Amino acid sequence: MKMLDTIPIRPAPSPAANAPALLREIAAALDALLLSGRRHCIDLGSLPLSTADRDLLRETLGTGEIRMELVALGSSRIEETGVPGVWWVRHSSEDGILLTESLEICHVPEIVPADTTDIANGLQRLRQALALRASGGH
Amino acid sequence: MTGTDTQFPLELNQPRLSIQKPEPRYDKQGEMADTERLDRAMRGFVKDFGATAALYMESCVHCGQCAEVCQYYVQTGDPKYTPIWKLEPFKQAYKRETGPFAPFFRLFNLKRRVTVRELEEWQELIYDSCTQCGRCTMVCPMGIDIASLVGLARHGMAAAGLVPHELWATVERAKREGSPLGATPAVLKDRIAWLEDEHSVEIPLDRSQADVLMTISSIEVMKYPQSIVALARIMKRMGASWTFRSDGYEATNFSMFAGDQQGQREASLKLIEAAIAVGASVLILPECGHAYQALRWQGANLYGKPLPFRVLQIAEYLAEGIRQGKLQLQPVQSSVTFHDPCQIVRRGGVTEAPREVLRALGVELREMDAHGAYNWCCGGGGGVVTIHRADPLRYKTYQIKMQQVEDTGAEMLVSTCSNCRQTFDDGQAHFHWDKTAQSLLELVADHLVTEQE
Amino acid sequence: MSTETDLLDFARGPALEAALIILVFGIFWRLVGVLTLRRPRDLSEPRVRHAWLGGIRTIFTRMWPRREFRPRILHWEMVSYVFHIGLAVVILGLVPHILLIRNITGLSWPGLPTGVITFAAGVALISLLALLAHRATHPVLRRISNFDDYFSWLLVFTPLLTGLMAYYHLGGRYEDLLALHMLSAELLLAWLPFSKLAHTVLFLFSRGVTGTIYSRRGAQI
Amino acid sequence: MEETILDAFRQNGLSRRAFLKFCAATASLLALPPAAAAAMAEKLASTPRPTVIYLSYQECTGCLESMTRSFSPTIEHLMFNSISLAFNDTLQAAAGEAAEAARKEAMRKAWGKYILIVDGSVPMGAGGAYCAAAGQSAVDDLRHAAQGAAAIIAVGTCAAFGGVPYAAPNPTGAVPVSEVIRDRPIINVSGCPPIPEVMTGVVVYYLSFGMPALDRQGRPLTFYGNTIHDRCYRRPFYDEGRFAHTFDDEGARNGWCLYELGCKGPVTYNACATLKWNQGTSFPIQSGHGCLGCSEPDFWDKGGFYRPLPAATGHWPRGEVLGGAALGGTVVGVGAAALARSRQQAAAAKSAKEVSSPSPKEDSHEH
Repeated sequence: MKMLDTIPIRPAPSPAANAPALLREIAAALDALLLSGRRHCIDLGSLPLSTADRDLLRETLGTGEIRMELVALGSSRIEETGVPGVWWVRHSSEDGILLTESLEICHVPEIVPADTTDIANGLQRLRQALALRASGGH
Repeated sequence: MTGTDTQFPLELNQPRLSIQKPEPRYDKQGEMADTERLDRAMRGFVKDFGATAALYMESCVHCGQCAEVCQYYVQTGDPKYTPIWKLEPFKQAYKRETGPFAPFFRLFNLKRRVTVRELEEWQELIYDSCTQCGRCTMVCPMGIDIASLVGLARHGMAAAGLVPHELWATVERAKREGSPLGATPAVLKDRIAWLEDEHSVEIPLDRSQADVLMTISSIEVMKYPQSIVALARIMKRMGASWTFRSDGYEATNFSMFAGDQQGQREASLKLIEAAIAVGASVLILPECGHAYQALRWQGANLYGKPLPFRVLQIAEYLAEGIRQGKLQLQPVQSSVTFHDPCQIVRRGGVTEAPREVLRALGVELREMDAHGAYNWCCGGGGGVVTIHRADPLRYKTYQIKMQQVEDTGAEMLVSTCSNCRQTFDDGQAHFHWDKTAQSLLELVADHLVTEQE
Repeated sequence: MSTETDLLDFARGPALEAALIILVFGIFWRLVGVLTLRRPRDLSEPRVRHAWLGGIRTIFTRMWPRREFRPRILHWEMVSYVFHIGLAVVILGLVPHILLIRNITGLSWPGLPTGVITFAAGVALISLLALLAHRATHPVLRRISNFDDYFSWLLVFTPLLTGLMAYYHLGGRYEDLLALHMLSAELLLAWLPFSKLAHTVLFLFSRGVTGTIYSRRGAQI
Repeated sequence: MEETILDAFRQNGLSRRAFLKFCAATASLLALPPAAAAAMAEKLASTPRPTVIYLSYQECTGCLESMTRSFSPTIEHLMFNSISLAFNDTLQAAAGEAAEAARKEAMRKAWGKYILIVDGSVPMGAGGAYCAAAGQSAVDDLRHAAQGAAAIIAVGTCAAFGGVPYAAPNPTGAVPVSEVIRDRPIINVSGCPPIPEVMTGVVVYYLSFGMPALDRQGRPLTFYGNTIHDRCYRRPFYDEGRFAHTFDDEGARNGWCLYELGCKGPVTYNACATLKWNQGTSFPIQSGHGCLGCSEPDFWDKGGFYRPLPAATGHWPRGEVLGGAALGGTVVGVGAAALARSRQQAAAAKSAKEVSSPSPKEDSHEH
């Protein structure tokens, strides 16, 4: 790829333009969460964010205490930021391509708690396993 | 509320009840039916459009700037005095008859025919309220020479017999007697003989050969005879071979003002033929603006070939004499302002010569705020001074001139046009003004260095 | 099938072609129709030789009023200038316009930023409105104005307005507004030769002729 | 009870979390507000699993190629294999009579409810003979299939607007789907090809919320609501007046606006500038080439891909035509002047008769 490297292209840098407004939106959403328990979600993919914007967001929100990995249809990372109640959610596909990236302002992202049907299905599987163990046991 | 008589509608917003048109505002010559009159007017308009006039007619963008420099609009604020508006029927005729889209306009009747009533109404605009001073030409962003178009429009008006009476009568008299003011050849001879006696100067008349044919304005003959004496003194001092000719002396050409082309041509031909007859190399025009316009710039075109002699306005001749050292002048101890006659300066191109003469007279020249090609007209040009009903309007415009002169603070007012001069005299009397317009020629004659004979 | 860009295609294709043909045809008709009228030679002896040089000079000197006339006309002259300059900037500065001109004539030059164009167009629009108000209220202009004056005003105003609207997507989809813009500009081109707007060409001739006549006489012009 | 989409997920061994993730990703793709993901999840959880019939006519399979390269193979896979796709000539293993039978069966079972995806234009010329399969012409096939469809999605510019086969001189008499079918809701997903995410997104949207809002061209506003130009990252250069004049000049290297090189972005409605292609890698303008306007009707016949937008479209000989106009104008002008002059002469002659003495020469006036 030597040829490509020699093409003198100079992509224009872009400044942080949207992060400050986003941070204000997050603050307002946290207010609402505290007052009325209302959840809020910001789709980062729908906003034109420059590298500078992302850096500013990362820097300001910081890193929090929880970091989860969800493995379903590829992996997803769910991290609480340094601001409790603000979750940075990244869904990727099975081949590691980012599908969607969002900031969720809530106590726990909806995708985290186990679903009743899934629990029931799991319980069923557990009981079947127990039954198998019992029948095959002493 | 409308008046009961549509022909004489009531003027309701005046302090006293009056009709809008207490007297017919127009004059007519000759007896003919309206259709005939209109037909003649249209033919008179139509036949005069050359490429230049047509170009002007095509170019107007209706910006209205011509009104802002026209003495009539400036002094009255009446939009009908907008210079280009004065040509409206003429323009209509052009668009309908001669313009590149004329067949189209005729076919769909997009430009209607001009009516006799319109022409009657426009008589005031084309004659009473335009001195053809050409100031509008100087401002027009499209460079339209409106004054020349007014001259052309008058051809049609004259053909239709729609000329203001006094102007028409003046022309008729000039054609009949050879002079508009009664300065017939016989009167001229008498005057010259009397002036020779009175002032003991030689005034050559009817010599068979001369280098210079001198012409004269009958205004000078009748009102300012001292001009003739001044002329004779100066010509003598310059040692010129010159003569007046009783078969070609009248420089005024009121036919040109009226729009009577035939009369204009005849008047010019007299001068041209006289000059050729005496073998003159120079024909000198007197202090008369329109005479210069008529012979210097239109003469050859009427004659049909270039003139075999030079045509000079007297100020040009004086300036030449001064340059050649033939004239030595005593200084005039006075401040002077110079009134530029429109037809000589703005439209004639003689801007420097009179100033050269004034400099030679050593005067303190105080120019008016607008002078030279941008001067305000005296208000009497274009034949307007002959039209009595135009007097009130003329006095209004004259006030601009008075103010201009006053603003210079100059002691003397000098000009080089006897038509301007008589307008100044009339205005002076009307307003009881203390300034009298002086003739440049006479000023020179009065300040010749005395010869040590 | 009928499509929403049909109008735009019409504006870019046949309408543009027709407008240009009418423009050229009309201008030649008018100019030649005037210039081939009688042009008698002036037989008077000129005071100045090569007076046509004075004619050329007058084309330029008549761009600005003389000192003597300024107090009464300069303010509206300036508004008119602002309009003309604004319009010139828009017509000659906007890249799409330059591309169209290049496409037709092969001539090209660098464009201006759209911010400048927008400003110029806004200024031109405002000054046009002011000029219309002036025309509608000033007694002289009311008297001498005719259909041509108002219709030509409209035809100059419309492309400016639709152009701005198209650029800012105001009041419709871009391609519709662009089509309207182009069609209104094409109407303007087609109307130009037959109206007062022909002064864009005629001013050269009328100024030049007067300048020549006056220069020939040695008069100031 | 009918099997729902959520059930389909679970049958594939996926949890509700996976389903929620799918909904979140799709909502984001559709640029729906984040709250819509929950609504979508709720709706899809109770929506019966739909049947999708995919028919191909005069096309190049580019659209299908594009669709199978959707940024998330998982979702594409879920969408068309796990959830819905009942018939597609190209993708399915069966062929010939077996395939036809499978299709008939699928259509019969879901008659009146299935989603019909059409790819390619429909030739009307020669009685529809230019495109026929299993003894049936495309136009008859489409008419029949459409009768049982709940909605039709015309995928690709050929199906939506006629596309390449429709381009002049259109030898097969090709028409878009909307010319053949007028009594069924049609969603046009134009593009040559359409963006893969747009195709899957439209199907999911239809399943979740029904017919999307369409523009005048029948395209979903979600994806076709803005022009390429308005969402282009090079737009600031347009506004600043910085343009590439050739493909290898300073402006091109600096990544300036491609307007002068014929970019049709200003009149092209599509989502390329935001969704981009190949897993969000790039789109034509980003790689240095102007937009062709492929999602717009008649994009082949717009006067040339490299002809700047404001340039005239016609290929008429400018010099000759305008020179001819000038010549014509001159002739008419000379004629008008000659007519005027003859009228002037007549007028002058008549006036001269009225005056006793001979008339002066005509050109005796000032100018």
